[in-house]
Amino acid sequence: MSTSQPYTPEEYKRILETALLTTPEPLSLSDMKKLFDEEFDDDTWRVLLNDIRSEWSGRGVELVQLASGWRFQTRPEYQSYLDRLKNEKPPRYSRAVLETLAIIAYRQPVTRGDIEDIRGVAVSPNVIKVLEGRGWIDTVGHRDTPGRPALYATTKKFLDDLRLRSLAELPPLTEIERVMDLADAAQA
Amino acid sequence: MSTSQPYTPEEYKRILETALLTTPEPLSLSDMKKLFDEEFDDDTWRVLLNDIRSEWSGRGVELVQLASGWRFQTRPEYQSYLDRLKNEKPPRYSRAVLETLAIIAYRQPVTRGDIEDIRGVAVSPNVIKVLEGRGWIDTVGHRDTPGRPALYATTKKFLDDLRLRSLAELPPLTEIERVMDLADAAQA
Amino acid sequence: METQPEPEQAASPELAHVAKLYGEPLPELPKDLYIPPDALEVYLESFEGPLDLLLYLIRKANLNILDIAMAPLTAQYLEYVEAMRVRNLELAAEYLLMAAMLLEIKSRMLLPRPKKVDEEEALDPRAELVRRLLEYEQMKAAAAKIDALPQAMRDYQWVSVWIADAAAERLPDVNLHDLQVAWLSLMKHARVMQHHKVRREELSVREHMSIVLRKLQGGAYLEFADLFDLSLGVAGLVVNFLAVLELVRERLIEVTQREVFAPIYVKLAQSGNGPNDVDVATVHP
Repeated sequence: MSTSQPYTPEEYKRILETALLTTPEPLSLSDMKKLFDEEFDDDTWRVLLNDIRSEWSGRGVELVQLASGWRFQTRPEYQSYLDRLKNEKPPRYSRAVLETLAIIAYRQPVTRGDIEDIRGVAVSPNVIKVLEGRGWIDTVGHRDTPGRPALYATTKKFLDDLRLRSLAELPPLTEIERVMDLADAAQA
Repeated sequence: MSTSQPYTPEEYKRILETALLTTPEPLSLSDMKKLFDEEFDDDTWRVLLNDIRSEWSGRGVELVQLASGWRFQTRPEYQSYLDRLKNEKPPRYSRAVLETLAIIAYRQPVTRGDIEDIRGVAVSPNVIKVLEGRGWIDTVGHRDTPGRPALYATTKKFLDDLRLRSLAELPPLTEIERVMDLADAAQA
Repeated sequence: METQPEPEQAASPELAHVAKLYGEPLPELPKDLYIPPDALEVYLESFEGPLDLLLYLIRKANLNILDIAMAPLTAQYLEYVEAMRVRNLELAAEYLLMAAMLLEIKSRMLLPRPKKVDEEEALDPRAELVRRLLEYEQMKAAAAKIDALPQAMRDYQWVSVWIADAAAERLPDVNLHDLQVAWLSLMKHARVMQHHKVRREELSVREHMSIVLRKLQGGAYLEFADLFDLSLGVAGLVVNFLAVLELVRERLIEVTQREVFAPIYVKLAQSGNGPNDVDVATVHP
């Protein structure tokens, strides 16, 4: 095959399909034209490409036409399987984010000032943004003090994502404190 | 499909095929096992993979088993077409690089000194860099002699890139000549 | 694995280096080992080193590698080295070393050899050179074979299909344990927190505070009774009421009543965000 020219539409399609499978970026028509010495009119190209597309129907990968050309890409239904192969470590929130979330969950509604009082350090706007962006906290009002600071509370999405029916299902703080007292006692 | 589990062998094969088509690195069996909640024995995996392999026979792409797993790759017969899409020619390695690679492959682990002994010339640091840059060799230790020279060995990527499953699949070394009795030769 | 045709050993070294003279390939490599001085440098550059050259000379002279006649070979080799030394001293170093080795072998060959007493003394002086030449030739052939194997990117490509949904970002998971640990570390950090003893009941009061505030979002006026969810039962209603009281105490909501027994309205304590046209008296409990 490397020495002789392809003759049948099947051979052209095999070469075209192979080229498309090796390039994750879209292949433009002018790129694809480089593959063969023969010149086809655009209709022929369309027929070749549409043939390949229908040959791939029902598989996990489909041939799609984009602005910049044609490319094989996965069907969205297969994404959940492909995700399982990613072995990157699950991302973790920073301590600042988790502590802020804990304070909002247990002490809501709270202002940023309240959070800073408890944590003893300034709360970066980013931390609030991360939690708001996740849909886990939102502003439920403003405290009637100078600057009218926003009052944050946890949302229904927070409960859903943590599989809680209500905040009452959060681990009781008394239990946490008992654990801490035990830990302190052990150290003493 | 994202919510329900696959049921038929066809569905398993489509998912497996999709995963293999999207990962340019070889997929190991343990990677592939992450795709499904169900557990199959190794024979079932072999059947699935061999089925996919035979489904692809006669196309420009084939499923091959390599040192570190399974991967789809193009058949060499199609390379002359694929080359037309490339702007630059793939590198051809110099004799110095190839001989160094051969010595590391067949005599590993070796130090630079070992390589120089066999080739009779100094090994340029560039030669080592080219091979390391390609990911074909790496340092596996240091010989306990003055200077603690690095010991080089070939990598899994070297095997993968040359479509070998193990070093045992390297071409056998040529028997250069029958070993003759030197005493006889001296009289000639 | 396809089998490669076995390379013909005697021929391959010549094919490997076709020397060029002024850009033109030499029609034939010199038969008598004589290389025109002008071509020597170019010629030598096509060798990988003294072993490679020596191998070529031996193969060219069609000698068995184990049957090297040392005298002519050494003479020939020294000629090259001398020419090289004049032109390129750096290149010559390794070749000179080899010349020294050849001369040493030659001189030892000239001396009478002791009878075989034991294995070590009986060693032919050429043995070490022969061993090296054989090993080098073997590796040279191996290099050619490796080069003949199909090689990724040169002879075949990997398949790599675009993952359509690669943009979906994976978000961190948080579980109750994380929250517990976070709270624990907070408490450890500042035991000043002691006065914040929060009990379960109090937490549910705070939960209801959020619920009430949420109901009042957007500046809505609600009737006091609408703040209560009758399905909560008596205990729930008490918590609900405590929440409203706490909100008032923290000045988070405004409770207004036009006159006694008129409906009580509640809105967020947020100036400018509600209907202010009504002249109301604010009551604080």
